[in-house]
Amino acid sequence: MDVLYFAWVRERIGAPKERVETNAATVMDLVNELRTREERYAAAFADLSALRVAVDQELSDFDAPLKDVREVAFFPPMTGG
Amino acid sequence: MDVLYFAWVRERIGAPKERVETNAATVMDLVNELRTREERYAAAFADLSALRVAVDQELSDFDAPLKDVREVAFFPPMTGG
Amino acid sequence: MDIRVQAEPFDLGAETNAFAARQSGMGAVVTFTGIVRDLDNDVLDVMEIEHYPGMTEKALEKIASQAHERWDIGDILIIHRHGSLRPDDLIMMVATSSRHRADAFQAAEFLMDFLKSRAPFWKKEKTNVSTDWVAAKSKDEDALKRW
Amino acid sequence: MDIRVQAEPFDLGAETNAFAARQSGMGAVVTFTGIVRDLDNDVLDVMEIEHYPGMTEKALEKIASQAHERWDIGDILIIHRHGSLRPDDLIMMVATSSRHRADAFQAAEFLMDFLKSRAPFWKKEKTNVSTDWVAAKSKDEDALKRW
Repeated sequence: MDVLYFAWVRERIGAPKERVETNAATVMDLVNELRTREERYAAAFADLSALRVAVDQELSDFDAPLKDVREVAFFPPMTGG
Repeated sequence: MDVLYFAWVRERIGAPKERVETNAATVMDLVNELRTREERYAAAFADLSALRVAVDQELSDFDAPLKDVREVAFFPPMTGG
Repeated sequence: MDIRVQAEPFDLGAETNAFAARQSGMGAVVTFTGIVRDLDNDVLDVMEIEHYPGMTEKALEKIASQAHERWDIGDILIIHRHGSLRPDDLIMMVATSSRHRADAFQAAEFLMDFLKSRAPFWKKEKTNVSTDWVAAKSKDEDALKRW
Repeated sequence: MDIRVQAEPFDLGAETNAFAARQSGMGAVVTFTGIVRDLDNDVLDVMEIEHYPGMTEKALEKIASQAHERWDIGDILIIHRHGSLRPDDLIMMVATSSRHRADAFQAAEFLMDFLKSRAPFWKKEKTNVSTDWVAAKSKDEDALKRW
């Protein structure tokens, strides 16, 4: 699965995109898996209320299932316009 | 006093503007005075709910006083924009 | 505040660009443009717009001043044509600017609602079958109540 | 529906004229333009706009489709820039058309409210003293509740 990061999440993780091999059932499971990897992930995912998630390019929730998903993205609340 | 007419009021009266010598105390008095003059005035002023009035270029009411007024205008509800 | 009542056409794009360019510190620009549109059934030949020279400018200035008092806006532009217009001709435009978008939107809607029913313009439509003064709509009068 | 996400500047006036000219039977055109504005205290050097290629277009199309379902509108244009912008640069524009003005106004405000908080754009401001990501405002999130 491709995992993408935008804005300050990208800066904390230090990469815009990476390939992650995982059996995580939900976005939350994936977040918890990443958190245990390295300090930078723990830092980026410290406060989930400050994060939004998109699953296959659709805004989604942290309890969304990841079955057959190709792309998950994490980012702060959007500030367009 | 100058009396001005716009839109279909102008068409019914048959003139855009005329000089009226009057002692009418209010717009309503002026209207009643004009009504007695000729049939075209009576026709134009038949239904006052379909008319609006401006006194010295400010939207006003039919009971507005005419003391020191230089210009009164009669017209239908406006349709700008 | 820039208010123009004119017979001549205006260039919506050029006016919008010039308006946006002369704003300072404003993050939002809203424009509204009214266009002569064909009628539902008959074929519109000409729309004649009559106005009350002198009062028109005063009425528009008053409406614009009220908008300035009610919202935190930077600037207002109003252009309204009179005379003979044809389908697809631009009748008028308003532009507003503000720091935050809600003010520019609200002020533009307010300007349009009051301009529609309180500025001395009257439209007459000449079609293939008849010539009639456009009647004021009760919903335009009702629109004023929200402000 | 015309949706463009681009690094290049756009000509607000030319786009507005072209949009108005290609409407048929629409009496009302509303545009909104967002402009990079200077900050209240510090001096803004650059505004960087990041976005999520692929998702951005989908999100904007979804918002525009919802506007089409909710209001009687003719057409929608959305242009949004990404990359490095400077004060007074135009960030984005939306344009809407409708037969009656209320629909174009409502749809434009709806598009802006959702674009602001639901399309994947992020702004970073580089000033004379610091570089910070722009925080989302709670009032922008609150603005969605009215729709």
